[in-house]
Amino acid sequence: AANTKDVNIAIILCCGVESPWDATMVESMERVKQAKPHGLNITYEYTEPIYGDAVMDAMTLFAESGDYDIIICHMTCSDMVQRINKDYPDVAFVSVGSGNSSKGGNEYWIYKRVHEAAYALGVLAGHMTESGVLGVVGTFPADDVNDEINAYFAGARTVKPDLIQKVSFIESWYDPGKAAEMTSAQISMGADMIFTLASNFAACEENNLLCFGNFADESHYSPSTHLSAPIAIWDRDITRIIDGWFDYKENGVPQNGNTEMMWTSMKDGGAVVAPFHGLADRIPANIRKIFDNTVNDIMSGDLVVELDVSEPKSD
Amino acid sequence: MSGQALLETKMLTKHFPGVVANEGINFVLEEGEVHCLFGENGAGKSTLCSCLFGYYRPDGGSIEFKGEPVKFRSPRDSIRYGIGMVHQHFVLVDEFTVLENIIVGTNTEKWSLDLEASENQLKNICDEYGIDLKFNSLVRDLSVGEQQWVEILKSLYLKVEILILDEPTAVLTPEESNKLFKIMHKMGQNGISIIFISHKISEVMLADRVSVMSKGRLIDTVFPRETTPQELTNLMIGREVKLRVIEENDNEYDRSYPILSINNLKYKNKYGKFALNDISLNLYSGEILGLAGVSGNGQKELFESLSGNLNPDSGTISYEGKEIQGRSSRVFMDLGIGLIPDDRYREGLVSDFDISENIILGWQRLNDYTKGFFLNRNNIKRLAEDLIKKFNIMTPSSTVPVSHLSGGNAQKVILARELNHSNKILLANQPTRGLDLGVIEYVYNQIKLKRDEGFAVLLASEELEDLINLCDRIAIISDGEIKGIVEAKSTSIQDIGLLMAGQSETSA
Amino acid sequence: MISLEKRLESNISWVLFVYSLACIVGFIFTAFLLWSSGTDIPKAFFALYKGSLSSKKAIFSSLNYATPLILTGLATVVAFRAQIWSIGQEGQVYAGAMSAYFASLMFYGAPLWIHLLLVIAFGALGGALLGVLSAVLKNKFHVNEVISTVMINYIIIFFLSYMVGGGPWTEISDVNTTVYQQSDPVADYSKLPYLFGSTKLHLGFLLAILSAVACHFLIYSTPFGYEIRAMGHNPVALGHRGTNTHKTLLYILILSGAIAGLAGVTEIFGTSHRLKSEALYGLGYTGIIVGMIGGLTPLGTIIAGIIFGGLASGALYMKVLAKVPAALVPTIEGMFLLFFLCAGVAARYKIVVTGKDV
Amino acid sequence: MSELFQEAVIISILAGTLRIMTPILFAAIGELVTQRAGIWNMGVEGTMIMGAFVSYVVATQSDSLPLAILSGILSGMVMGLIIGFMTSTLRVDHFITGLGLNLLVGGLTFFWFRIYVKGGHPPTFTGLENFSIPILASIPILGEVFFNQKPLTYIAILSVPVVSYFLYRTRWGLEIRCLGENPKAIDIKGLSVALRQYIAIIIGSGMTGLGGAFLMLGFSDRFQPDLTAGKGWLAIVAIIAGKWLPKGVFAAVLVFAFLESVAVHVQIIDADIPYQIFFALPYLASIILLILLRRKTNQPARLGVPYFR
Ligand SMILES: Nc1ncnc2c1ncn2[C@@H]1O[C@H](COP(=O)(O)OP(=O)(O)OP(=O)(O)O)[C@@H](O)[C@H]1O
Ligand SMILES: Nc1ncnc2c1ncn2[C@@H]1O[C@H](COP(=O)(O)OP(=O)(O)OP(=O)(O)O)[C@@H](O)[C@H]1O
Ligand SMILES: [Mg+2]
Ligand SMILES: [Mg+2]
Repeated sequence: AANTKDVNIAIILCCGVESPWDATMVESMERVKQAKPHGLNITYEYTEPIYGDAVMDAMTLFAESGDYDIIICHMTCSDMVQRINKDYPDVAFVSVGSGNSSKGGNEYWIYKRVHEAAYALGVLAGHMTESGVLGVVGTFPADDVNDEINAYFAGARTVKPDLIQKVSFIESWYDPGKAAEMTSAQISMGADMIFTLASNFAACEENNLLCFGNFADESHYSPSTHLSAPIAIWDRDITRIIDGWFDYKENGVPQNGNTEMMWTSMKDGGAVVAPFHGLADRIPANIRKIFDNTVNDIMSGDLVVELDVSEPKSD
Repeated sequence: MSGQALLETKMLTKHFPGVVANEGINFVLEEGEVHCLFGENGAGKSTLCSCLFGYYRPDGGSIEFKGEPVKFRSPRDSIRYGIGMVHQHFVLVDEFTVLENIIVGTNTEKWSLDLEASENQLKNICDEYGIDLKFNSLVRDLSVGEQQWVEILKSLYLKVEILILDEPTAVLTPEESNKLFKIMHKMGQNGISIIFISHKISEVMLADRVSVMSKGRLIDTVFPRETTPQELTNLMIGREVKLRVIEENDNEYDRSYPILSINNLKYKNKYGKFALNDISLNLYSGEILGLAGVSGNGQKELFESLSGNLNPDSGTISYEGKEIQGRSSRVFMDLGIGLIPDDRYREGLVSDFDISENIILGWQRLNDYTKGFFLNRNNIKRLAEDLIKKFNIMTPSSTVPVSHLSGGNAQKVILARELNHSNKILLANQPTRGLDLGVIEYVYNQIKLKRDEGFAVLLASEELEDLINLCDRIAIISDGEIKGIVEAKSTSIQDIGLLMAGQSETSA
Repeated sequence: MISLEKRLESNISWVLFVYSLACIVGFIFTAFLLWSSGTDIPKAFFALYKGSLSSKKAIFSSLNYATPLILTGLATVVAFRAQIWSIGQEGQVYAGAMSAYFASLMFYGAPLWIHLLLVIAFGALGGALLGVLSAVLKNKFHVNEVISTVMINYIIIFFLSYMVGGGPWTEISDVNTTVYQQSDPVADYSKLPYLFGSTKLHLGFLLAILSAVACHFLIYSTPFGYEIRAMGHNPVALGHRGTNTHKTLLYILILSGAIAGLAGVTEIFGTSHRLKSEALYGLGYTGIIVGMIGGLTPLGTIIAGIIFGGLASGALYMKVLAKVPAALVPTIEGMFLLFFLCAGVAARYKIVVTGKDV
Repeated sequence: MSELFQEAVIISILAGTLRIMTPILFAAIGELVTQRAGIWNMGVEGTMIMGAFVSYVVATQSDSLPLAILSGILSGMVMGLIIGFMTSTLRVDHFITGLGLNLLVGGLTFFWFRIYVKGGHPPTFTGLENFSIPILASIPILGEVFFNQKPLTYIAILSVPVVSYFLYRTRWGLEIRCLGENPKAIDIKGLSVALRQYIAIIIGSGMTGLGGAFLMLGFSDRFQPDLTAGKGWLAIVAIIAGKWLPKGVFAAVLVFAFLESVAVHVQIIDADIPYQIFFALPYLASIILLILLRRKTNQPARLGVPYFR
């Protein structure tokens, strides 16, 4: 019987719980809590959005309070972690997402890729597009944005090699106004399916096209157009951290955070494809079949979606 | 004139922060009379009028209309009683047409504007008084004189019974002034009673009655025919002043070599009108060259070109032979050319700065006033203090903001600065405008002193009499042209008046 | 109708009274906001105190937040004193940061102090260049400086976004790190040294204080300062009497821009140690408020800056400890500014209620 | 590049132009009225955000777009009241008042937004529908561009002649313009300068609020902090570029909107240009526009100068 019974986790959010990124993280955390790894009672709390150097103060605040065993921060915070983690050896510090690095020890680094799911959706889109033009409304051309956009098109190209791809970045994680304009612009250029990372479906509805959301299941925003979306699942990543910390607490094994980027593949449960909800019947059975096979192949490992993080351009 | 009191103040008092503008004024305007307010600057004339007009609210005392006590909470009330006022400084909108200027704020019932109706109504008024104006021309394109008519029309349009005119003739040519007095006479016949303010003794004598004010008090109300100009003036100032500012002068100086020579200066202003139309003048050391003419006829542009604040389109300005037109004001100042601008608060002073800071305006980088990177406070203070003595500027200390100085004293600050920093030429544009005789006397004496020291002085003024008394030569400017140059010794107001009048149809 | 009457003599105790009143009202409104967000007010205010001045560390942190605000505040003072409504501080901060970063790469390997001096100098230069731009636009083309500076702000921000988001300064991406809208970390020896053994407060703070003192003397006791103030009161008279006001405007905007640029340097090389807009966002706009609350005086700006720094540092604690929603700080800052403006009026004028017009 | 000239794209660019134009035009025409009354209101940006936020809350609470629009206008008017109080009654410097208000509102709306959505997903609403004018809409191209827009777009365009009639043909307009040029002329008629300035700025800010509401209801389904992204400032530029004349302002707004619409489309055509350049384009253009339009303006003489008796 372990004598380490509780673990307290603090999550410093970047964009607010309503944003897909933070929302999925919190949802996963709740699932892990229910799962009780190592029989631990997990308690966690998350903050208001905090960015810039304030993040370091927030981490310090949690760390020095002594009440928290694992401190998770989003966006570019590894610099700050590396300034303080030595002072709190018992705490596990976790940076999540792009713009980070890790020096190991009690510093961990979670990375997230949903490009495999995006690839599968690309295949679906490739079959369903009539114009042969696909549009993607991106946020910033960051590594973990580029990967899914490229994978999406790669998937589609397996069906329509001469596919025309349209990409625009709105230079913001979330700007409905710009997103709407970009979407209608792409539609005007013939795009008949939009993969929007900016979660705005207004234009899709106006032109009643099918669209894909991103990162979280956003169909509630627009049940009539939101066909599906690649969804991020963080459970594995969180448990990985807890394991590392637990091993240290329980068996005195020095913490040994990953120094290289680690992301959980779809096969290992790092991502899924959102259910089609009410729109399932819009997909012809044969296409549905091909799509399911693609997903299965990815899950089984027969199909390896290769990674391309170069900045996607329109053609 | 019925002797019937129409508008009356009882012990009226009005204070401004730090100033008693009116103190216990008992003023009576009788029905149908033309009543003149006479008094030195800041005596409180405008303030009294503003109280009668409801623009300022008196702190004490009362106002009675036809024997009934009335409270004017705002001009709205006084307008309702048929009182109109033409302010000392025009209250016009340059970008509006004459018509818009007159009707704005008059109709308070309807939403829409009935321009035709208003225009016809105005036509009748103009015909009656023989005023002719193009109702659709922009006010900014009008001459100063014409703008004065617009101001008067604003009141007539409201069918006033009492008309208050605050220094209406200050900006008018002699014959425009005459015309105005004719019109005032006609108004009298139409049962309009008139209060007017003037610093010009000749005009004061034209009134039915004159109330003399000084330092916020109403000293006495007299009948002009029962007194003399000299008496009136003494009464106002409280001491002997010479009305003739300077006795005949017999100044000799060398005219072989001009220190400043102006040749064929031309300048088109932003409305495409020739503000300077081929002006040529020579200015000699040791002389005072007068520039006679109603302001707004090119004086401003000329003085600006001569002080490096305006780049003429063509023509030359040579200082001791070398051309300097279009150079910066810095250059002109360094040549020893001083300037007294006509708009003293806008162009001559930084009102929020104290006296000592204003004394070095433009010379702040002079070695005498700096110590390394820093200003040399001590030197500056010392200079300011002895200039304050030298020019007897009325002020508690050299650290009083100029905005707290009276008009005259503010003018003295400029005079002190310019005379202290220049040594060759003094350019003075309307240096005595709006000042009372006491200060005028002082300013003229200073100018004369410098002339005797060998300065060349260019002096623009609307006071022909003063020019004749003070100057050696007088150039007459009108409509941006020099209409003639006369020897002051051998000329008269009439001659000059004629030279101006010769062009007055175009210039006014 | 309400009209204002100037007070000839200013009465110190009255002035103190109205300003402290403004503060009190400000805090009441803050409390109301907190209440409306359902937070525990005493807890929130305690968190504010804890984060701003409870400890040496908290104070250092407050001063650290204050550093760029003092600088952008000073930039505001210099410009606004001359009635030049430049609100380009925001963009100038970005420009300063960028050219300083450029210098840190360019002069890599130079001896430590020379390197630092060059980095700082280039930061000032970058801000100054934007100043020149708006000055030329105003002098030569009569482009209203408010507009030009705001537009330039937007443009420069997109420029940085390009430089670190796909452009030449974008961080190299490999298995150990990934691109995200930021540059590589700056070299250790380019970092501004820390002060007093703190791990937050850095050389930039001294820089800010020195700049403030310098500005104080500049404005009140040099010919240029005289011109700045005269420009603010009556540019016409200044120009008519021998001062080239175009030049004065140019120099003022250069100075203002340079100081704002320094704020960019202190943020990048003192605090975030990477070039990224996240670290710079809003410093310029807040600086305007700081300068105004500082009464457009350099020394006042130091105080206002430190207060705002405390607010910022405390706000983080409020978020974490009291769960106060984000964006409370700009709200408080905006409120305090408006109340201080009203207090300023009450201090300078008597408010007299007169009869009504229509 | 050729892609840009396909019919569908041209239509989309032009239609987009009108869409983007609408909120800026409301703000610019409103602000024009305010500035004609002599108030240099820098708080346009803030007023727009406020209008957007309030209309968002109302839209999500009541599901009634008319109500949302109305409340957007009202919130704008309230902002107008505050600005009026600061600038007209207290004679505080106009620039600072505006800047302060922008900061305050930017923060406040974000703050309230966080409270409003706490935890959950931000509630959404269904935005304004296009309204195609019967016959006209069926005209090729033109119909798509001009006669298949949201009703507010038509109203925005209509507001140009209406406001210019108000300013030049009514007594109130005359008096308001007079305030911008020389308020004393109103004062000595015993008419309240303040009252008229309040009227002007409340009208102006109301329209600006409406612009904000459109930005919210016409473009997206959720509020987002700082969603005006400088449109308020563009409105001010448009006034200067348009030389304070309704027609000129309208033209200027159209130009900006067109540029922005083009920028949005160009990003999607095959071009290896950093996309940031296209975002910077409208701002760059507005500066260039001001350079070209230098010199003679009809800027009200007393714009931004507090009036003391
Ligand atoms: N608005 C004001 N605020 C403060 N002081 C004022 C104001 N208006 C006038 N004063 C002061 O009140 C006094 C009377 O001013 P007023 O204008 O009535 O004098 P005046 O007789 O009209 O002088 P002038 O002949 O120069 O017009 C002066 O000391 C003047 O400085
Ligand atoms: N606007 C003002 N604000 C405050 N104080 C003023 C103002 N105008 C004048 N004063 C004060 O009132 C005093 C009298 O001013 P006023 O203009 O009446 O002087 P004056 O009698 O006209 O002298 P001068 O003939 O030289 O103009 C001034 O010395 C000044 O201290
Ligand atoms: Mg006086
Ligand atoms: Mg007077």
